Amino acid sequence: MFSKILIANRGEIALRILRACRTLGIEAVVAYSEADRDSLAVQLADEAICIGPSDARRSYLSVPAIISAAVVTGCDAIHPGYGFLSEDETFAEVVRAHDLTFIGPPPEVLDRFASKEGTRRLLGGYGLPTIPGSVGMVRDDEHALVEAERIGYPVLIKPSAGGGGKGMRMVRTPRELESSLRVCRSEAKSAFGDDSLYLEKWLDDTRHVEVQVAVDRYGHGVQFGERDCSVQRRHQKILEEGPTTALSPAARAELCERAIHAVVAAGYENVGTLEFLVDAEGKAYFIEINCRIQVEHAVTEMLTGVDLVAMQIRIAAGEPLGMTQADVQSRGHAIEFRINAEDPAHDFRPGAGIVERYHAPGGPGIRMDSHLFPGYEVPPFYDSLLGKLVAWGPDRATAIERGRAALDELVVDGIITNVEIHKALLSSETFLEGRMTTNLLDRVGSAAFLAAAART
Amino acid sequence: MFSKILIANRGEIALRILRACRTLGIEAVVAYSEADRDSLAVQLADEAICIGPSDARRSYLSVPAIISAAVVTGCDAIHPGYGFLSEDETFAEVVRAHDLTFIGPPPEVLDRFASKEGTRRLLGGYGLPTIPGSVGMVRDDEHALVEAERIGYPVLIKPSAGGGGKGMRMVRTPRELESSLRVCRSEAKSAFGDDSLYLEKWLDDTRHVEVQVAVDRYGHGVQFGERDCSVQRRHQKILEEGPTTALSPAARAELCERAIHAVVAAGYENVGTLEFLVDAEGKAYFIEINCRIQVEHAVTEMLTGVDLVAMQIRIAAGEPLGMTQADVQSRGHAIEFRINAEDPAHDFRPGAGIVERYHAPGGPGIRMDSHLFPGYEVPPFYDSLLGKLVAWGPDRATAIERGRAALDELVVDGIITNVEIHKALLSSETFLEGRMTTNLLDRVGSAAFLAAAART
Amino acid sequence: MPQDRDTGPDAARAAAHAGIERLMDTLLPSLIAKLATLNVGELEVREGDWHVRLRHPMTAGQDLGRRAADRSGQRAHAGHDAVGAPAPTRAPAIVVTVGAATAASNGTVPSLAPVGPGRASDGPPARDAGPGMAPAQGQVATSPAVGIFQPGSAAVSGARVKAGQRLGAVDMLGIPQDVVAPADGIVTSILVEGGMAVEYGQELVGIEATAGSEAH
Amino acid sequence: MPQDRDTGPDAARAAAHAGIERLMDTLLPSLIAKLATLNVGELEVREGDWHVRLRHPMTAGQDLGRRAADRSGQRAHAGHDAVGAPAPTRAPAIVVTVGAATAASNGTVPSLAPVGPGRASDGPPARDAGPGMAPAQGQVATSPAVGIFQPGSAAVSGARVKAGQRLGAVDMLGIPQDVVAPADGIVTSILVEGGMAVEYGQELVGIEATAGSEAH
Repeated sequence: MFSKILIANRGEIALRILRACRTLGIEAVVAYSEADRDSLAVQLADEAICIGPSDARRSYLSVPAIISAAVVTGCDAIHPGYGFLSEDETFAEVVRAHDLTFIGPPPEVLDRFASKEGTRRLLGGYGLPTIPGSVGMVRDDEHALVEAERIGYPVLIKPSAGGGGKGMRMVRTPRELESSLRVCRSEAKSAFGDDSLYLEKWLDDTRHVEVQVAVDRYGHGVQFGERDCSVQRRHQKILEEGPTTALSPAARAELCERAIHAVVAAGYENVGTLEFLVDAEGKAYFIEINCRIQVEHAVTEMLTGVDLVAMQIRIAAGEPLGMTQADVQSRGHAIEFRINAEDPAHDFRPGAGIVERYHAPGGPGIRMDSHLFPGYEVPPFYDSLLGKLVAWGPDRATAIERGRAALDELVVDGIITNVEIHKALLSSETFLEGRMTTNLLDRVGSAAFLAAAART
Repeated sequence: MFSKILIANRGEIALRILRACRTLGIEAVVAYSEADRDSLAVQLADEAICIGPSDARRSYLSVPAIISAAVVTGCDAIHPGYGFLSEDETFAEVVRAHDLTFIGPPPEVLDRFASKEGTRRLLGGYGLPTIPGSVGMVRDDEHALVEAERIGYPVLIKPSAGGGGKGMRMVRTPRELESSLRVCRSEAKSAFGDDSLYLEKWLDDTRHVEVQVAVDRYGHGVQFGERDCSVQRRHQKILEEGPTTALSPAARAELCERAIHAVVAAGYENVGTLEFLVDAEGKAYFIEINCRIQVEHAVTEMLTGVDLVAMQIRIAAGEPLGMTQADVQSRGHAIEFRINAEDPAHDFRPGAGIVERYHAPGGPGIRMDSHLFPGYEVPPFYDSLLGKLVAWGPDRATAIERGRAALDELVVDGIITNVEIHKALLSSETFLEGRMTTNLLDRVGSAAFLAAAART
Repeated sequence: MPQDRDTGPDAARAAAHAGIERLMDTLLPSLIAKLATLNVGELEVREGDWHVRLRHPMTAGQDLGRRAADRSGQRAHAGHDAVGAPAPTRAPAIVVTVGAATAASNGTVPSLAPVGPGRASDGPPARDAGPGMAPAQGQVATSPAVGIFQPGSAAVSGARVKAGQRLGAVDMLGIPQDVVAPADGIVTSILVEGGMAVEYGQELVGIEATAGSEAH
Repeated sequence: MPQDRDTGPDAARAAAHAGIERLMDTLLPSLIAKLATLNVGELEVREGDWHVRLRHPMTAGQDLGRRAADRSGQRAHAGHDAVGAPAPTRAPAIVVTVGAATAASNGTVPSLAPVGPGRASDGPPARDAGPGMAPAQGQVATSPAVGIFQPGSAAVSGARVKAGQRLGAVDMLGIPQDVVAPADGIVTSILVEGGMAVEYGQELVGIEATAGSEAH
C-alpha cells in the first residue's frame, strides 16, 4: 500500500480523498493553487503545498508542477480526483515515468478507453448495445453530411475527447449540421485540445443511466448497481439517484451484468462508470465510459456501504478487490443534489464571494460532502460545485421527504446557489413519478420550470 | 397525524426531533429556556417560544410552562426528548388532560413500567431472566441487611426512580451497606424526588447490552437489534456500538426475540429499550426498560435505516408500525462516540464557554448529530453532551477506522471535550478485541487509562 | 444567570465604560472618517495581548435563524406574532458588551454569538448591559411566564405606578402570574394587547422611570 | 490576483496606517491598562456603521488547520520543513489587515478568513499590506515554481542587485525556473538554503529596496 499520496485536486473531492487516506492510514499532501490557500482541505491536511497561481493551467492542470510537488514531498502516488488531469493518459504516463503511481486506470488502459468512439466499438464487441453513429471520426464536412444522411436526422455532434456537454450539438438538417460543425470543433479544441468530432443518432426523450464498476489488476470485477442521472441542464448533471426508475429490477440487473462482463472482458482496471442512454421503450445504449471517480459516487456509497475512493486507491496499489458480487447488497434509495454557486433565476450564472453563514443539514440518511465553512471565500476561477447533499431512505418516497427537509435546513449565505431548482424538482410531478428524461429542464427552460414549481 | 408538535427539550435532541417533524411534514415549535435563546434548534425552527429562565426547574422541567406553551402556540402534541420530563407519567397525564398527546408511551403504560423493581417482576413473569435482588423496596436498614445477606455480598444499592448511576453504590460488607444507604437515599431524593431503594446482586465484569424495540397501539411489535453500551464511566455511557461483541449471533437473536416477546405481552407501547447485564458466561439479566428515545438511538438507525424518532411520533399518533420483523435488516457495524464538554484530564470536570471553531467530520458512514456552531455559547446549566459522532462500516474494523479518522477530523475549539478518551479507547487492546466490560475505565481510572493510551 | 457571566461588578463596568467613552470620543470619529473614504471593509490591529477591530456591522453576526427566516417567508415567533410587532431589524445605535474572562478560559464573545429568531430587540435586560434595550432611560415590565396577557387597571399610558405595583397578569393554564412594575414611574406604552399570547421574558409595559427611583 | 483584492492603493494605505498609528499611540495603552485590571476577555463598541472590538488574540482567527495541527503533533509543511523554519506560533507584534469592500458586496474579512497551514508568516506579499510580512519597506523574491531552490551567485547578503536580475532558480523536475529580484536594492537575507524544497510563492530572498526604485 502507498505511504503518502498527493491530492492533486480541490474543493469537496480533495476533502473526500483526504478522508479516504485517513481511513486507510495513508499520509496525504494537499496540492493547492494560490486561490485555494484557505480551503478546508488545506486546513485539515497534515501537509499542504502550493503548486501555482489560481490559473488552473499553471496549477491543477500543470503536469510538471504536480509531479514536482509529489517528488519534493516524498509521495509515492497521486490522486487526480475528477476533472483536471483525472483521465489524461499522458499525465498518467509521466507520473509512472517518475516512479509514482497514478490512482486510476494504468496509462495503457486509459489509452485504450481514451476515444469514446473507439470505446463504443470495443465494448460493443463485448455485447454492449450502442447508438447508431458515424464510422469513426468525421474527416470533414463532406464526410459528416454523408454519415448524417446514412444515420438519419436528427443527429448529435459529439467531441471525441472530454465530456460534460461541451462541444455537443443536436442538428435536424444538413444546413444546421454544416454551421454547427465549425462551432463544435472550436469548442472541443479549446475545452479538450482535441477537435475531432463524431456523429450519433439523436434519441428523443432519453434517460441517462450509468453503471458503477470496479475491476482489480487481476481481472476480478464487481458492479455496484446503477445511477440515474437524467436530471440535467444542458447536458450537465444536477441531480443523481439510485436505483433508476427507468428500468424494471430485472432490466437493471441485466444491464449491470452486461456492463461488468464487457469491461472485464475488455481489460478495464480500477473504478469506472459506464454511461447509457435509455429510450422510451427501456432499450439501453452504451455511450461512454468514465475512467475516474465521479461526483455522484456518493449515491452508490449510500446504497451499498462501500467506500469507492478507498477501493480506487487499493486497486491502484495492486490489492485484490477482496469482495465478490454476492457481497454487494444495495439497500433503499439515495438522491444526490449538487449544490452549485449558480443563480437559477439568471440562467445559472456562476457566482463567487464569501460564505457568511453555513449550516449543513443532518439527521438519519443525510450526508453532506462540502468544502464550505463560515468565512470561506469561493474563488471565481473553478467549477461552481459547492457541495453534494445526499439523502438516503428505505424507499424513494422517504429519500425525497428527507431530501426536501435537508434542502430546507441547508443554510448558505453570501453566495447564490441553485437550491431553488432542487426544491422545484421535488415538487415536479414528472420527477416525483420518476418519469424525467434528460430534456426535463431544457425543454421548458429552467426559468419556466422554476416558475411552474412556484405556482404549485 | 399531528399538525403541530411542541419540542420540549434542548441541544442535539431538539434538533433531531425538529428534523423528524420536517421529514413528516409536521410543524414544530421549539420551547426554550433563556439560556438556549441562541441555540441552533431555536434558530432553525419555524417557530420558537421562551418558556422560562435557564433554571430547568422553571423551564424544561416546568409542567405548566411547557403545557401552556403548547396551548398558546396551538400544538396538538408534545415531544419530551430524553431526560427532563421524558418518562414522567404525571406529566404525560397532565398533557392528556389538556387534550394534547404525549409523544411516548401513554400515561398508564409509563405508570406500569415506572418502578424498575416492578418492571423486573412484570417482565420476569414473561420470561426475561433477572438479577437476584431484594423482594420489593428496602423498607429500612434492618430489611436491607437481611435482604443483602440472602442475596450475598457484594450487592448494588439502586434507586427505584431515575437512572444514569445517580444514587447507586456497590457495597461489600454490612457496614458499607449501612453507611451507603443514607447517601443513596439523599442522592435519589434530590435527583428524582423519590428515595426508595432496592438491592441487587453485584455482578463483576459485566457487559451492558440493550435491545431497541417498538410496539404500536395494536400490540404489533418489532425489535431492531441490540446495542452494546459497556463502555461507561461511573455508570455513564460514553460510547455505544452495535452489534455487540459480547454475544454470538445466535445468542443476540435469542435475546432480542425474548425481549420483544416480553414487552408486547406486558402491553408496552411506543419505542423503548430493554437493558441487560451480560456476565462473563454470556448470560443476560434484564435490569430495566427505558420508555423514551435514547441518546444512542442513532446507532440503531445507522444499522437498520429506520428513523426511530419519526416512528415514535407515528406510533403516538395511533398509526400502525407498518412493518414486520422481516423488514428489519441490520447491516454492518456502527459506533457512537458521545462528545461531551468534559475534561478527561481533570476527572471529567464539565465545562462551558464559547465554541470558537467547529468543524464536523464527514464522508462515507459518518453521521454527526450536534447542536454546535461557530460562536455558540455552551450554557453551564445543563448536561454536557455536545453531540454524537456515529461511524458506520461494513464491519467493526472499518467502523473503528472511520471513527478514528472522524475523531481526528473533528474540530471543537474554545471548549474542552472528552475526545481524548475516545481516541484512547480506539487504541485500547481490550476495546479493539471487543472484550470491554462496564468497569473498563473505572477499574484503572480514566486518567490512568488515558496515560496508558498515550504510551502506546 | 447570564447577567452574572456577561457583566462584571459595577465598579469594573464603570471603569470599562470610562474606557469606552474615551474610545468613542478620541478615536472613532477620525478613524471612521479616514476609513470610510477608503471604502474599507475591516481594519484590525494587534498589540501584545490586545487586538482592536474596526468593521462594518453587516459583516458581523452569525444569525442562521434570521437568514432561514428570510428564506422561508412563513417563519413565525409566538411572542411577536401575538402582538404583531415588527421583526427586529438592525442593532441599536450603541451596544456595549463586556465578556468576563471568568466564563471561559479565554473570555466570552457575546457579540459573535448568534441571535435567536426575532430576539434582537426583546431579549430580557439580563442579556445586555447599558442602554439600547428599552426606551432610553426606560424600564419595561416583562412577562413572568408563557401564557395569555391580562392587563390590569394600572396598565394605561400616563398612569403613575410604584415599583412592585401589579400591572396585570399572565394567565398560565388558568394560574395568573403577576406582571409588576420594575420601578416607580409613568406608564409610557402597552406593548402587548390583552388576551394575546406572550412568552417568558416578553416586554409588556413600558415605563418612564422617575429619576433615581429604580427598584432594589 | 489576490493582491488587487486585498490591498487598496498606496495613498489609501498610507491614510489607514496614519489612523492606526494614532490608534496605537493615543488609545491602546490606557485602554489595555484599564481592561487588563478587569480581567476582561473582550470589549466591543458599535457606532453607526462602525464597530470596534478589543480582545485577547487567543480568541481570534479561524485556523482550523493549525488547531488540527496542535492536536495531531505530526503536522508538516513542505516549505517550512525543508528550510527547518520553526512552525508558525503566534501573530507578530503588529499585524494590520485591510479588507477592500470591492472584493465582496459587503467587504472582505481577511482577518476572519482562515489561514492555511503554516501560512501565517510566509504567505506571498500579495496577501498582506503593510509591515509584518517582510523586512520593513523590504521586497522579497519569491519562488516561481514548486521544486528545489538553487541560489545564484547574487544571492548573498549585502549584494547589490537590479530589478529583474536573476538570483537563482527553482529546479522543477530538472527545468530551472528563474528567481528574479523584484526591485533594485541590497540583498538582506537568504530565507531558504540551497537544495531545499520550496513551494510556489515561497519567500526566498529578502531585499532592501533602494528608495523609489520599485520594479514596474
